[in-house]
This record gives sequence, structure tokens and C-alpha cells, in this order.
Amino acid sequence: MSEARLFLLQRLTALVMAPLVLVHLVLIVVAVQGGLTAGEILGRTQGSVFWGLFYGIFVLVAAIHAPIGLRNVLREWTGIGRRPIDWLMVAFGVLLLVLGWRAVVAVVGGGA
Amino acid sequence: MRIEESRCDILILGSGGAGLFAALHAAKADPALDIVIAVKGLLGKSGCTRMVQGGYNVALAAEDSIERHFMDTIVGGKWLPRQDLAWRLCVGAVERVRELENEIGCFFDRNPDGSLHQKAFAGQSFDRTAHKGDLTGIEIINRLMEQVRSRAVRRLEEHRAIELIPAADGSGLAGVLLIDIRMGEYRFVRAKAVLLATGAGPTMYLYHTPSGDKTCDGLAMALRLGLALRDMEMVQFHPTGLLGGPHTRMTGTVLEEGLRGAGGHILNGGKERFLAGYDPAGERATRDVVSRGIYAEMRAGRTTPMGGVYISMGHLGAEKVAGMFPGMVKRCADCGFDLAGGLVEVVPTAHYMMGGVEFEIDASTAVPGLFAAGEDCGGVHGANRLGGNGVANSTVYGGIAGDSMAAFVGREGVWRDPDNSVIEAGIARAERPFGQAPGDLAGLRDRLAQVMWDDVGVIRDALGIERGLAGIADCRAALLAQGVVDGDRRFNLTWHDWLNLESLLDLSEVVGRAALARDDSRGAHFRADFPETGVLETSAYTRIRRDGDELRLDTAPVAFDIVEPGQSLIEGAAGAPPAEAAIGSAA
Amino acid sequence: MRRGAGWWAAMGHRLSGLALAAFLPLHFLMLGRALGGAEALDSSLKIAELPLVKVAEFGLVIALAVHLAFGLRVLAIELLPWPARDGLRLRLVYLGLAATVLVGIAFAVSVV
Amino acid sequence: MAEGTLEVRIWRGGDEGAFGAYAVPARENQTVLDVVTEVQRRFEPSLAYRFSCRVGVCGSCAMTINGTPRWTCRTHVKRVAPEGRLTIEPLRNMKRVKDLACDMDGFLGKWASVGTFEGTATRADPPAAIDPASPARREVDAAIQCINCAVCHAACDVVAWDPHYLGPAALNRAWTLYNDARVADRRAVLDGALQPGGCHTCHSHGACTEHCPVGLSPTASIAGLKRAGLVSLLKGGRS
Ligand SMILES: Cc1cc2nc3c(=O)[nH]c(=O)nc-3n(C[C@H](O)[C@H](O)[C@H](O)COP(=O)(O)OP(=O)(O)OC[C@H]3O[C@@H](n4cnc5c(N)ncnc54)[C@H](O)[C@@H]3O)c2cc1C
Ligand code: HEM
Ligand code: SF4
Ligand code: F3S
Ligand code: FES
Repeated sequence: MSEARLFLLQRLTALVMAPLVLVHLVLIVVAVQGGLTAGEILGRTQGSVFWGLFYGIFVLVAAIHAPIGLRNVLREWTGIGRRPIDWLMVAFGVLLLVLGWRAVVAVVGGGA
Repeated sequence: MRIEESRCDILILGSGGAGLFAALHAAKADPALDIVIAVKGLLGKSGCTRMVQGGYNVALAAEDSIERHFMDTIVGGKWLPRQDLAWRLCVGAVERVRELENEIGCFFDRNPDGSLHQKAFAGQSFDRTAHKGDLTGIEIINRLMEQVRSRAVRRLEEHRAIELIPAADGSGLAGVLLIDIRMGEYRFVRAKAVLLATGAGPTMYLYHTPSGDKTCDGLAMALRLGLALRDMEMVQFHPTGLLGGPHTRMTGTVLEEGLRGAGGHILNGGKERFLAGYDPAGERATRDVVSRGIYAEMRAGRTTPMGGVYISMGHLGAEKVAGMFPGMVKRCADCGFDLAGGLVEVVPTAHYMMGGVEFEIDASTAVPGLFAAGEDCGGVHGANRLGGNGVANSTVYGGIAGDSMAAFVGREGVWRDPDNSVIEAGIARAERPFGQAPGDLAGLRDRLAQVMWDDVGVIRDALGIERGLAGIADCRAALLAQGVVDGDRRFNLTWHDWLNLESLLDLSEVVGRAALARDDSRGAHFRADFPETGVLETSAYTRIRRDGDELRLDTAPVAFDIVEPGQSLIEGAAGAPPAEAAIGSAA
Repeated sequence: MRRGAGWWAAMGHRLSGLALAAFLPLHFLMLGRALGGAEALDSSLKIAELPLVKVAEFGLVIALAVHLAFGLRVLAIELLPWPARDGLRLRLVYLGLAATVLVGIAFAVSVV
Repeated sequence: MAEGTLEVRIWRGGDEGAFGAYAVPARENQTVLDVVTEVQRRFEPSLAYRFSCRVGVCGSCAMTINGTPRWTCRTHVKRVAPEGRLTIEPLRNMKRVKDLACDMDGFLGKWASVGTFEGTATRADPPAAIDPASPARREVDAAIQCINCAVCHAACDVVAWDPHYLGPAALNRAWTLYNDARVADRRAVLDGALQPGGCHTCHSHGACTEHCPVGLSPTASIAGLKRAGLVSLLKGGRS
């Protein structure tokens, strides 16, 4: 994929994430008040289509965004070759996607 | 002694407007040519073309004409220019500016209608100076540098030419002896054609504008080769060089002419205006006139603390000045001076040598295989150079030289066998300082600078020039007796300072001799003992060549083959500002 | 080399990005435990009560805030036109810092 | 500070080397270049440094002064060393030649590699009519007067990190070419800037803009290239 395309993807995902992160941050600050319990979290999320979509998208864009960013860092800060870095990043993206969606399923689906 | 030897078809010395244009034209004429540019500094980052502020004279506008540009040049040059060269300059400028814009990529300033903006410059009857802001040279040289770098032109950067080597059989030029400055080693480059484009530069004066790498090396080499230099008494002084004291390289650098044109005042040490006493046009008179006025006031002792005069802009409103001349104001501010609101000390400063190697309209010289272009050459400007004709000269004739050299190499180019005795002599001269005890080189250069300034400077007379010549001889004796610490020869600036001073001494003597010979005042040359301009109809130019260890001077009549004194090719006065209103920005 | 505000912003952005990228898989793993039910998640959250982990958590929230703020700075520099050539938009750096500090305070307050 | 002495440390050598220490008289009007010159003239005849124009035009005198890259001919000592202490080193991110002089070839080569002007008109044609107020011409005007001093190149950490990175000055030049209506193939200029090592390698650190002695903003120019790249991509162009 060309640099321009990767750049576009990363910036687009950043734009998408900005509001998501904001909401997530507010939530954390509010939710964490007086300690966090699983019940609280799950109570809010489970079965909710909204939160399912919210976190589903969040995971998707983060799994695109982070590897592209990491790719630059590795290029500049390590001696790893360009090719290996690219493959490493693909793997990292897939890992994030798999783990992330699994988490979304865990928190939103199933349960109650 | 290790001497690296190499070959090429065309060797160009210098990477100013002349050198770079020559390379481009030669490469275009025959892409198969092996072209090398050797330059004392970095390619495109040394020399004065890059420092051009005002701009480039060219008769582009419908109401302007080649004839008008030509007449301004002849009248400005006080009828001393070689007319065919001046005409070629004016014709060539049109083509060259279009080439710069359309092929090289320079992006000059525009009028609202999209055409090139051309501004006024003193001594011209039409506003014909094309420019890019007030840093035109950067635009020209950066673009040329990119073009040259993108072609198969070889670069020998930080290589200093020290001797033009003739063929052993006297048939022409064989090549050039250089010092690789970074390595501190000698290099002999054989070439079928060589261009001398090292840009002269009157840096033997106490106050001077050109870049530090310019020390008349090319002229000194040409002289040793036996070529004739003409008009060498003609040294142009710019009226307003920054005066920052003896210990700063800023001293002598140009403060732009527009400052006076815009209404700036020149004040003496008593903070009074005085120029009107020398010329009715006051601050707005031409360069030579204002320079002389200031110099006379300085000689009369009415100076500022550092020995100059003041330029004052504050009465125009500091903010307005800062808006009109942002570059100049910032430059002064960087160095601690308040140009917009305060007083800045200035002095006249040596700017340009109108004289130089005698050359032909195709840029050839008397030595087959050696070509010359740019400020190294004499004859185009005569007794004075119009602001804006300097870059025009270097770029027009640089391009011509490139074409000529390509044709010459195709026609009769051969690698001639060098005269080894000249190579040996060249090396011996460069080696000389290492055999001797080091001395105060900077002090010696200051001494020469003071001698030239006092005795062969803005205002001259026979007595002073004689004294000056004696002073130059003293300095020479001192230089030849003192040396440079041997050891690390790599990038050894002190060694090169020594060599610089040697070139400057050679040319100082030439300037002095020519100044002594010209017993009238015209253009940049002013003799207090002969204040009148001689009869124009019998104008002659000085010519100096070296014969053994002696300088020989003669004079030759100017050929008025296009126009004679008293005649004109145009209506109205050449050199007169087009309209009263325009004077404001003229100067 | 002396560094300017823009460099510090970029460095903050980069380090926070790295921290997030490193933390994200762990975060997903932990949430994924909800598949094992609320108790499993709770036991994970218990760990989150440990002081050291608390500090780390605090750091991550800050990292998210930093990354968001300075990410927006990058987007503003790159994507918005610069009609006024307003220097380096350095104000954005300070704005970002201020926003981060606010988030930090809010989070700290809510935890205590 | 006119009287007194400056404590000056100057790098001697190439990649390997050491600082030399010198006591240089402080003067009223004195640039860093003047200090270096005085050291060469009085203490270290073989000291290597580079300058030409001495007025901020040629871009060959830049050095690292007390940790900051600057042009030296227009840097007044008082402004950078109020305490009278100067540490002078060659610029970063270029090969060192000797002492304070570095090899600018890598830098200038990258500069020239972004593209050289190629128009469609020739010397037989009049200069193209260009509206000085058009947005593209304004972009050019804002970025064109680069003196290729390499200060930005030395200030940028990404240049230090990634040897393939073209760097701020080269990309700034690419931006002026891209906005030059006379350029025959502007698309090719942009494509060049979008290659690996091109504009996307810049992380908007802004050090280039902060240090550029003539007040240019390579950061803005590079952002312009990134935007142009996005636009062309979104319009279904190549890349
Ligand atoms: C401050 C300033 C402002 C000016 N403004 C204007 C203006 O507005 N308009 C105008 O028309 N003219 C102006 N001029 C004059 C104009 O710049 C010059 O006349 C012209 O550009 C000279 O071009 P050149 O190619 O002959 O030499 P330069 O451009 O000076 O180039 C000379 C080259 O030769 C090299 N060199 C020197 N010695 C050696 C050696 N021994 N070996 C190898 N290389 C060597 C130098 O390093 C340099 O690269 C100005 C000059 C100055 C100093
Ligand atoms: C809040 C939403 C986010 C925004 C606005 C955002 C924005 C950006 C931007 C613009 C960049 C490019 C920086 C550059 O190349 O100069 C970037 C890089 C990066 N982002 Fe994000 N990002 C966000 C969320 C995240 C998340 C959640 C992660 C972690 C998974 C992450 C990880 C990274 C990494 C590792 C980099 C590389 C840093 C660098 O190159 O210096 N980002 N981000
Ligand atoms: S952009 Fe500025 S700092 Fe960079 S090379 Fe050009 S003039 Fe120097
Ligand atoms: S400092 Fe370097 S990272 Fe970009 S904004 Fe300037 S080029
Ligand atoms: S000497 Fe030319 S920029 Fe400093």
C-alpha cells in the first residue's frame, strides 16, 4: 500500500477515534468514581446494540490506526528492515482485531 | 609532491551566473561533453551572483527597447564600453531572462496583469529591472544550481584554481592547476576548453561588498598567463556599506540603494545632511556621485564615531520603513542596528570591478582554448556599471561562453600537452608560505586594505596613487617574507588567506597603475588632480599586461562603431529617470 | 540539540501512542475474561485495585488524553489550510497540554 | 559586554575529535562568524569553517551554537550568549569534513532530487502571465526564498532518525514546484514527494520552522503536500 494511502487511513481512523476516545474518557472518569466493578461495566454494555457498535468500530479503527503509527516508530527508532516491519504490523493489526472483537463480544454479547 | 591528474572536455572555473550558465549551455549544445565545474566554495553557494539584490536589466516592455537599454549603458559607462559587447549584452538579456523564466524556472515578480514587474534603478531612462523581491540572486542561482545538479556535470567543489597552464608548444591552454581545499592537495585538470568565471571582486579595499571567496584569483592567473586586462582603474563604490567596526565581517556589506531612493537621509558626524552641497540631487544622485560626497565629508573629518556617516530613515516613520524594507531592517537588527528608527553608520564600499580580461563577443580570449565571462571580463560596462547590468553580463556571456566552448571543442578541441615548468612554478608559489615563519597575515591584509582605501580609493590623485603603489610593494615584500604553519593542510583557511592576499596584491598594483595612467575623471574613476572628464570623442581605455615581472600599460582608442558621442539611438536623454515621480524608487 | 514545544508535543504524542499500543492488547485480554462471566472480570478488576496498577491505569488515561490532544494538533497542522501562516500553531501545544491536565485532574478526583 | 572575554569552545576534528577552548575578546559588534574568524586568525590557523556572503544569503555558514542550529554571519553574539559562553559545533545530520565544516552534498542532493523545474515554454516565448495574487503563486512566494542553509535539516529529528527522509528544505522546494503553474508535470512533482521518505515521513515536529533563519515554514509546505496528496487520492488519482 502506498504511503499516501496509509497516511489517509491513519488520519481517517484518527478522526473517527477522536470522538470515540472522548466519550470513552468521560465514561471512565464518571464510571470509575468510587471503584469499578464488573457488574457496573457489564450492566451498562450487555445487550446494548449501541455500545456494541461503538466498541466494535473503536476496535476496528484502532486496529488500523495503531499499526500504521507503530510502523513509523519502528522504522525510525529500530534497525529492523522495512519489509519485516510491514509484516509485523499486519500481524499486530490482526491481533488487535481478534482480541478486540473478542472483548467486545465478551462485554456486549452473551451474559444476561 | 602528489599531483592528481585528470581530464575533461570543458573545465569551468566558478559557479556564479557565468559559470553555471556556461555549463548548462555547453551541456545542451552537446550532451556527450564531459563538463567539470571547479569552484572555490560550494557550487552555487559562493560568489556574488547569489547576492544580487536589485535585479536584472532587460528591455522587455513594449515601450522600452534594446536601443534604449544600450544607450543607457553607453552613457552610464561614460562612452568607454566596447560597444559591440554592450549591444550584445542588451540583446542577450532579453533571451536570457526568458530562458531563466521558461527553462530554468526562475519565478520573477509580476505585475497585476501577469507580466514581469520591472522596477527603476538609477541611471536608466526606463524602469527595466526584473527582480524577485529584493533577493533576486538567490532565485537565479538556486534555480541554476538545481538545473546543473540534475545534469551530468561533474563538480569539483572547494577546489581553488591557482594557475592557468599553457600548452608546452604555446598553441593554447592545456589545463588548470588547482588545490583541492578539503584535502589540501594539488590537482591538475587537463581540458580542451577552459572558462574563466571567477568573478574578480574588489576585496582589496578596506570596505567591500563581495563574497569572501572572491579575491581576484582569476584576474591574477590571467595576468600571469600574459592576457591583457582593460579598464582596471574602474572600481565601483556603493555609497552605503554597513559600518560595524574593524572586527566584524558585516562591515562593508551593502545596505540597499532603495533606502536613499525612498527618502533616507545621509548625515555627517554632526547629524547634518550634507550631500546637497556636493550635488543638487542630494541623496538621490547616482552611486559614484553619492560615494564621492560621502568620502569627501569623511576626509573633512566630519565623521561618526567609527569614521563613516549615518543613514537615517526614522523621519519616514519606523513602522513604514520596516514595512518597506523588511529584509534590510531585519538584517541590521540581527546584527544589533536599528535601521528603521535609529541611525546606522555607513561608508562607501567597493562593489564591482568594471575592468577585467579583454575578451571577444563569443567569450573567447587571446589564448586558444581559454574563454572568459562575467565579472572577470572588461569592456562591457566601461567606466561605470548600471545597477542591474551585472547579472545580465554574467548570465548573457556565460551562456554564450557555453555555446562557444561546445562548438570549439567539437571543432578543434584537443588535450594539449602542458608546459610543466608552469605547473612547477605554480606549485612553488603555493608552497612558498610553508617554508617561512608565520606572521600576522590578517594584519597585513588590513594594511593593504587601508592603503587601497586611502590612496587608490574613491577619490584619487597622482601623489596618493604613487604612495599607494609604494604601500602595495611594501605589503608584497612583507607577504613574501612571511609564512603559514605547515601541518594540517586540509581545509586550511590560513593557507588560502595567504594565497588570497597574493592575488589581491597583484591586482591592487594593476588598479593603481591604471588609475595613475588615466588622467581624467569619468564614471567611477575620480582624480582630484584632474577633475574634468576628457574629450569623449577621443576616449581611450587602459590596458595592462604582464611582461616578465613587469606590468606594461598602454591605451587604445574606443571604437564608436555603433554610436558616437553626441549621437543617440533614442529620443530623450539616456540615463535620465523616465519621470520625476519614479525617482523615488530609483536610486 | 535544544528542543522546542513542537518537538515535545510530538514526543508526548509518540510515547503515549506507544503506551496505548502496548496496553491495548492487555486491555482487550482483560475484558475478554468477561466471557468467563462477571466473576472472572471482577477478579481482574481486583488486580486493578493494586496501587501499582492504579498508577499505571492513571498513566494510561493520561496517555489517552495526551495522544488525543496532540493527535488533534497534528491533524490541525496537516489538514487545515494555513492561510495566515500563523507560525507553528504553538498555541495548540499548550491547549493540548491544558486539556490533558484537566483530564488528569478529573480522573484523579474521581478515583480518590 | 563590550569589554570582557568570551569563553569559546569549538569542535576540532571530524566525527572523532574534541573541543578546543579559547578566550576571545568580546566586542560591541560581533557575530558568531566573527568569533570563529578571530579564533582562526589568532589561535588556530588551520581551523576549518565555511562562509561566503556574510549577509545571510549564501547559506553556507550555519553551525550549532550552544546546541541550536543557526546561521552564524547574522547571529549577534549578545543574542545567543548573554553570559559570554559559546559552544560551537558543526551542523547535525550531515557528514563532517573537518572542524566546523560539514559535507552538504547529501542535503543538497536530496534538495535537487525532488525535482527540477521543467516547463513547456522556451526562451523564444515571453514569460508566462501569472496573477501575483493567485493562491498558488502566493504559496510559492511564501516558501521560495530558501537559502539552503540546512539549518532546518539539522534541526529535524526525523532527518536524524530516518536516513531516507528527504527533509524539510527539499520538501519545501517540492511544494513551490507543485504550486508553479508553469511546471509541465506538477503531478510528477507531487508523486515524488509522496514516495517513501517523502512528506509523510514528517511528523510535524516544527523544529524546521522554529529554526529557519529566514522565517520560512517548511512545516506548512509539507502539510500542503500531504493535503495535496490526500486530495489527489480522494479524487481517485494514482498513489
Ligand atoms: C551585494 C551585491 C549585490 C549586487 N547586486 C546586483 C544587482 O542588483 N544587479 C546586478 O546586475 N548586479 C549586482 N551585483 C553584481 C553581480 O552580482 C555580479 O556582477 C555578477 O553576478 C558576477 O557574476 P560572475 O558569475 O562573474 O561571478 P560570481 O557570481 O561572483 O561567481 C564567482 C565564482 O567564482 C568562484 N571562484 C573565485 N575564485 C576562484 C578560484 N580561484 N578558483 C575557483 N573558483 C573561484 C567563486 O567561488 C564563485 O563561485 C551585486 C554584487 C554584490 C556583491
Ligand atoms: C484519540 C484518537 C486518536 C487520535 C486523534 C490519534 C491521532 C494520531 C495521529 C494523527 C497520529 C500520527 C502522528 C504522526 O505520524 O505524526 C497517531 C500516531 C499514533 N497513534 Fe494515534 N490517535 C488516536 C488514538 C490512538 C490509539 C487508541 C492508539 C493505540 C492503540 C494510537 C496509537 C498510535 C501510535 C502508536 C502512533 C504512532 C506515533 C508516532 O508516529 O509518533 N492512537 N495518532
Ligand atoms: S527552509 Fe529555512 S532553514 Fe531550511 S534550508 Fe531553507 S532557509 Fe535554511
Ligand atoms: S522538523 Fe522535521 S518532522 Fe517535519 S515539521 Fe519539520 S520536517
Ligand atoms: S555567510 Fe552566507 S549565509 Fe552566512
